Amino acid sequence: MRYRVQTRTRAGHIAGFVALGLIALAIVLPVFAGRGLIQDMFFILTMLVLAQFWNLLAGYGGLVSVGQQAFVGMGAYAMFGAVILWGVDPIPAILAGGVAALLLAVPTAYFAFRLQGAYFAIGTWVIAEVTRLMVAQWKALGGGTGTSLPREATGDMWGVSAVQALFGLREAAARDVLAYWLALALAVATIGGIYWLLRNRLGLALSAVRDNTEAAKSVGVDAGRMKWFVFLIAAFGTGLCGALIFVQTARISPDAAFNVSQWTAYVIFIVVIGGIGTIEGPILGVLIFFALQSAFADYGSWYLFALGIIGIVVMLVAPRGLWGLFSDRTGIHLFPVQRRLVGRDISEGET
Amino acid sequence: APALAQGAKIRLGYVSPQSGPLAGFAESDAYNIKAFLASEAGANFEVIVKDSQSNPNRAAEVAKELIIDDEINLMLVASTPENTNPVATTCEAEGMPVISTAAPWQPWFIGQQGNPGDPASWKPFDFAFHYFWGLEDVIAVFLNMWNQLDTNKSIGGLFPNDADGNAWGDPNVGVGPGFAAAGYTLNDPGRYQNLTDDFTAQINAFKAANAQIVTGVVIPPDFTTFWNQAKQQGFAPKAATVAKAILFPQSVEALGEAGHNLSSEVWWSNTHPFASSLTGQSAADLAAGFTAETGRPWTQPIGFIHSLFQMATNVMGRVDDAADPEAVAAAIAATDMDTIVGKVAFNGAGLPPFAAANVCKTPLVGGQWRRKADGTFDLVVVDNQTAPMIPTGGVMEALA
Amino acid sequence: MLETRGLTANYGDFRALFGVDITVQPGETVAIIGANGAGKTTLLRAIAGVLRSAPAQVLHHGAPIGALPADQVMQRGISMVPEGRRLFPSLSVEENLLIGGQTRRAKGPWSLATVYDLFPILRERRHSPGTALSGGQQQMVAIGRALMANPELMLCDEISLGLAPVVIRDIYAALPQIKAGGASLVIVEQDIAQALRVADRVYCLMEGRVTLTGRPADITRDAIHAAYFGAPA
Amino acid sequence: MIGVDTIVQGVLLGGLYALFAAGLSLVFGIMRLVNLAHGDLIVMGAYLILILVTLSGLNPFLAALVAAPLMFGLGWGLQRLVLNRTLGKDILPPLLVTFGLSIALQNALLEGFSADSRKISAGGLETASADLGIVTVGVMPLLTFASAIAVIVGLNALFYRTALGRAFRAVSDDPVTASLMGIRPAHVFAMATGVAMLVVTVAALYFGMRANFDPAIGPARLIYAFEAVIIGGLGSLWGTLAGGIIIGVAQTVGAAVNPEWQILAGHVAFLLVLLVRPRGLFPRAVD
Amino acid sequence: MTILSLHNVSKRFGALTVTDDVTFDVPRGQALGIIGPNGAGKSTLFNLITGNIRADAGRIDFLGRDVTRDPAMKRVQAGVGRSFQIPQPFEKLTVFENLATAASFGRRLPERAVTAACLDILEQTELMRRANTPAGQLSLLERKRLELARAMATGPQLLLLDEIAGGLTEGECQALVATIRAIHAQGTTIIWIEHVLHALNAVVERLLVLDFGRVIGIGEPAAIMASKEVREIYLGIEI
Ligand SMILES: Nc1ncnc2c1ncn2[C@@H]1O[C@H](COP(=O)(O)OP(=O)(O)OP(=O)(O)O)[C@@H](O)[C@H]1O
Ligand SMILES: Nc1ncnc2c1ncn2[C@@H]1O[C@H](COP(=O)(O)OP(=O)(O)OP(=O)(O)O)[C@@H](O)[C@H]1O
Ligand SMILES: [Mg+2]
Ligand SMILES: [Mg+2]
Repeated sequence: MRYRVQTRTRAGHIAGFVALGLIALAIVLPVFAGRGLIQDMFFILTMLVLAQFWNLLAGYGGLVSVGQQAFVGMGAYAMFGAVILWGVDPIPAILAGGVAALLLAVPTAYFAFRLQGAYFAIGTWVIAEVTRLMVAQWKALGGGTGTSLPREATGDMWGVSAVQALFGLREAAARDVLAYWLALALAVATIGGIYWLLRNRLGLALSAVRDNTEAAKSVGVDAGRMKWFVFLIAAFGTGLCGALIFVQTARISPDAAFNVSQWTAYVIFIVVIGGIGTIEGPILGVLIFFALQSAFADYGSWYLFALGIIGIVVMLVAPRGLWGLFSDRTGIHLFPVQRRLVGRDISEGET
Repeated sequence: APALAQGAKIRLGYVSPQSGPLAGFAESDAYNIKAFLASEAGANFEVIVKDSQSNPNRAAEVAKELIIDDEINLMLVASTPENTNPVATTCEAEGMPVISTAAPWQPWFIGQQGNPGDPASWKPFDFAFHYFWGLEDVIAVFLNMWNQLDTNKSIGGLFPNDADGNAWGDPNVGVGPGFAAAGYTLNDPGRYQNLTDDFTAQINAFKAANAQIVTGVVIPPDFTTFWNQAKQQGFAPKAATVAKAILFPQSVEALGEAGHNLSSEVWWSNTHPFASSLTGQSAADLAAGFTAETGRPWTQPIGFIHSLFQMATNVMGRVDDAADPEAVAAAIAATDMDTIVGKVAFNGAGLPPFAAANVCKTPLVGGQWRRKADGTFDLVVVDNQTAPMIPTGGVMEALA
Repeated sequence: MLETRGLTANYGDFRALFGVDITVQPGETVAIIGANGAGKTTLLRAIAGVLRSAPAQVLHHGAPIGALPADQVMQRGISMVPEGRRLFPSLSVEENLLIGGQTRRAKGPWSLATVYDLFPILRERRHSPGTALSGGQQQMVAIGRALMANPELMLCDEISLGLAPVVIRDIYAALPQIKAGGASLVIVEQDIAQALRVADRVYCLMEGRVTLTGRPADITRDAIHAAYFGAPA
Repeated sequence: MIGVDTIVQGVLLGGLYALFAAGLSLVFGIMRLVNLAHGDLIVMGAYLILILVTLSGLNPFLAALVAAPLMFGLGWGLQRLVLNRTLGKDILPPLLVTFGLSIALQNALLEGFSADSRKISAGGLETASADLGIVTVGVMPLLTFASAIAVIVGLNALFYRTALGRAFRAVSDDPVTASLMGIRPAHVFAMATGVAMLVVTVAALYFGMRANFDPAIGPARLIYAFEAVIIGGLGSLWGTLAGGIIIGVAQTVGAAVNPEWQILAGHVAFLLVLLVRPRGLFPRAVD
Repeated sequence: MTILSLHNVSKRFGALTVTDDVTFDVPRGQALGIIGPNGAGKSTLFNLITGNIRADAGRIDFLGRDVTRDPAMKRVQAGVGRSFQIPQPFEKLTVFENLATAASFGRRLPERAVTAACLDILEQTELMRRANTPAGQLSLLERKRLELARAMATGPQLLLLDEIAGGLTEGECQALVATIRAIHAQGTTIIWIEHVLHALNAVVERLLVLDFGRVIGIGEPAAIMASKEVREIYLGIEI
């Protein structure tokens, strides 16, 4: 054939190998890393997962949600419920968290999809508040007080003793390693899954809907179904991640689980300074966020003040985020999704 | 030799809500820590302070950081269940000894149990220790104050849906049964959310029950809203005895005239007859020192924050290896000392068996805010039947 | 009084005008004609300051105004009847008219009363929302709105677009009255015959360039066709 | 008459929410700007009035008069220098910028004023009550409600009777054509935010006199303000008042059933209204 | 056989009736032109046929089936392809991806067949050179070509074209006419809204005139153009 389609690029190739290497390294990391690093990695990976899903919603699906904390909280509470009320082991209970978030997403989407733009954003926020207030009435899980995971549940968690034996660690450290591996798996699955989705024809449909909904309908894309699809996926993933985070925290309260700053605002911050609408953006963003936090969090309110100002400045000078700035200049994409036609007569084209 | 004398510095972790809505509890941190480090015993210690930003998630996170990255030997924490509970839970899970204070013991102990509704499932902790008073003390203090007045013994209760409110308002283990035993009836319309803008429903319920006393555990802005609305809507009880809302003088000053003769529990004051083993200061000295250094009036948490460091010094004086968590925990359990907030010993005195190993109670009395001519307020102890060693400064007065 | 020199205009990467030179004398009516997309609207928008250009590409009484924003150009006495009427839907007819005269307080013949005299139907409908009018009435409002500024130069973009012939006749019948008030006019028009009838001079644009200019009487139909389509009929 | 009382108190509460929401409604209606810092700006206004009251011993109402021009200037500058650059089709830039502003403002106030909860003293006015026969209501809530009405009447007059109001509406419809009328959209937007800050000052006055405030308290009320604006319909000021009242009444009625349902009832009322009318009660013909 | 028929279709925007009781049929394989003054409701008519907006009254049949209530997406898949008067490309996708989207969703081709189908269309519309360019960077002319190409990629049996010849030079216009004739020759039914009459006349077999939302004439082009009404309301004068 004279022409063929390809998505791979040199940068993408290299990035692919580097990514595989990094994943392998990450898997064996607990062998030589201290607990501090493992915990930092857990924080980075879970925030990354939340950021990737929010980016999927807002950056690809055009759905600017301010209510993702509903799914974090729902996932976390469902996990606690499964452990405390039904005696399920915390690890499988994480799945229950994902499913619960998914179930919550159905009525949420039914309602929120009637709204547009800013209305949608506020609507999702209100729904998250409603969920928080309802969960705060759940007396068996402590109501507004919150509750802690019982020692024996966290102590005998699946796999903990195996990890303990493997590395000769104390129980608490073994739990960290286990949670870290789960976070790693979730992050890899999330990024891999989103990347796969975007390279698939669904990716085309998503971009089409985001660029121009009316035109997308006119070429046969079911815009409504695409929105449902990404919303549900994001809710499920966010719920899983929320459950995992709270397995690690072992303590929950409605204010903590449905915290709009932590689970939505910081996540938006991460995506936007990194670069919305790219897979690389949230990765870069979470690293910057983590660096800022470890360097300056001890300055208390000045740190938060600076975080606010940084958000404003980045939005004003680099609306497409730092990765956007970089890839506009260099044309480099680590996760290329563009389908390029290669063959005679085709100018290499700007990317 | 005890860990104290070994030369290497002992690392204390301290999680404190230095920013955010709970920051009032942390305002004496700098003052107390400076005094501690300057003391003779303090020279053996290093204190690593982390700001929880009044956020329970963050509190748990920084507690972990302290344990893992800073390799502390002992954790100290104070300032409401929102701050103490996540830190204590984390320490318990990590096997790190923790001394906690400034939260009633029920929300602290029961609030950390998996299923707070099922006493059979409650378990003691191996590493977490807490000293403060409990609801039984508050019940006794409040009753003693009200008994000084002539009322119809009908009480209106304001309990939010948070850790304190749920503990206080619990129909079985909260304050209600205690009041009932003394012949008082508690009218509790139900849990409300913090930062509620309207208390008409509660006021109507209290009016309907002809309540002459109001009690509860309310955050400051909500109490102001409630109290102003009560006056606006013609509800005038003889006593208003609330916890939390009028803890800090600024909150009372914010009420102006309406703050006069509001009453509350007093856990520490500048008239407490205790002294610091670290600096030799009396309670009055400690309070005055704070005012001199910051220009701000003394507050109740000052004594308790100070006592945390007394505890740490005492405990580390009794262990050989500060890095052995089990040994440190055992030393905490064996504590028997006098602090600036009273005697601390985990001997189970006055506690139900399930909490005996982890909790110690400190004295509690009742006080009333008296407005002075210049618009500032004095906290006057008006009842000391629960702790006679603490002197009173007046008697309980009915609200005008 | 108005002159463009080598005026260029871009929409992003797309260049819509390639060095257009036109002049307008005081009291003159100039018609701009050309095919769809020739750049007529773009030319008017560049003059009005909606699209910015280099300062010296547009001269008003010799002063460079190419880089001024639209509101400042308007303050200098240049007003515009935009393509597609563009009334403000939240404003009533009367408010739509008032807003035209609100920032430039120049003395001149035009006021609410004189505009209503010119288009009596508007007086009757003054309280209805601007967009509840028929297309022709909306066009009258758009013209009235531009007149309210008492402009020295009025730019009219396809004022007969989509209007019934009888309305077009009315509007064109009003032009002499407008000119009598002392304003110069630049009229963009698809309807060539109409344009030739009212204009003192004509420019024909094709693909962003002036391809023909002259007095109506001097221009032949073949020349117009060539200027329009780039090929003789 | 607990039933009547509940409704009356709910309506008065609605006045407070409408006052919070009026400034938001203005900028949302004119610029489609979702201002997440609105609650914090109210808190900042309250601190400003508090400073004036403490420093000069002014009556709070006079202090608010002094604060108003400062707040106007601040709003004007904020819009001109920062927010104008975020306007456009995309709702994210203003969302993120005002969110950043919200965090920065809260923490700057915390540094400046500590976490103490403060209150503007109105010298006994807070507790004054008026007996209306069937119900006894506070003078302060009545004043708040009356001020909300006055603000809305005032804004409506500004909107529908003045040249500036015409300019507001014209720019909100179509900035490009408005600039052809000699109006500078950037300037009009700045004026709008300035005016919104005047309303913020009024809200801050009542907010600060009514109950304690601290630097972190702003966002808690923001969501009610948004709900009021959205229930009312984009840009409809009377709609905003109606929205505030709906939420206020829903809250007091919910609380009368059980205090646990108070805040929830307000949110649920909001969701129900939007379920029936996704564009609010009094939507504009064109969005 | 009739491919499309409208029965008494009406649409109002507020007080404005934009489509007023419109009834007409289009036989399969025909090329129909639509003319009328600006704002007559031509584009609205297209939106009604494609389902981008819903009719207030009346019925629309496509291929003998009532599609009045079907969403746009269903109608595309059934074979109604359209271009937009103001080009609406997916700006961040490349030209090729724009077509691929249309081919995989509108025509529901399997992944393997998409490329081949798109290549044909790219050649036919002379966009091959720009295949890898993001559509947001195209010039207006190329955007218009892309509109046509993307509509074709949905595999339409009925192709609706909205003013795609406006702004073209004579040469470009002739090339476009040739392309459209070729598409027509393959059996695709075409409805074309156009103000460039000579281009339209070179393709269409029948002409429909719309004014104020009403059909004021439909029939053989020469006869329509000669009618007094059309001369008056649309042409205004003779050139
Ligand atoms: N906003 C825009 N973005 C990109 N291109 C544009 C824009 N507006 C106009 N163009 C293009 O610029 C060229 C000149 O357009 P302009 O509107 O000036 O033409 P015109 O002569 O007024 O045509 P008409 O008779 O259709 O009004 C055309 O190719 C047009 O499509
Ligand atoms: N969504 C809408 N809301 C309100 N009015 C509309 C809407 N869409 C179109 N209109 C109006 O309907 C009328 C017909 O518009 P339409 O776009 O169908 O005209 P057209 O015949 O295609 O004109 P043109 O030749 O200029 O493209 C116009 O007056 C237009 O302003
Ligand atoms: Mg034009
Ligand atoms: Mg059209």
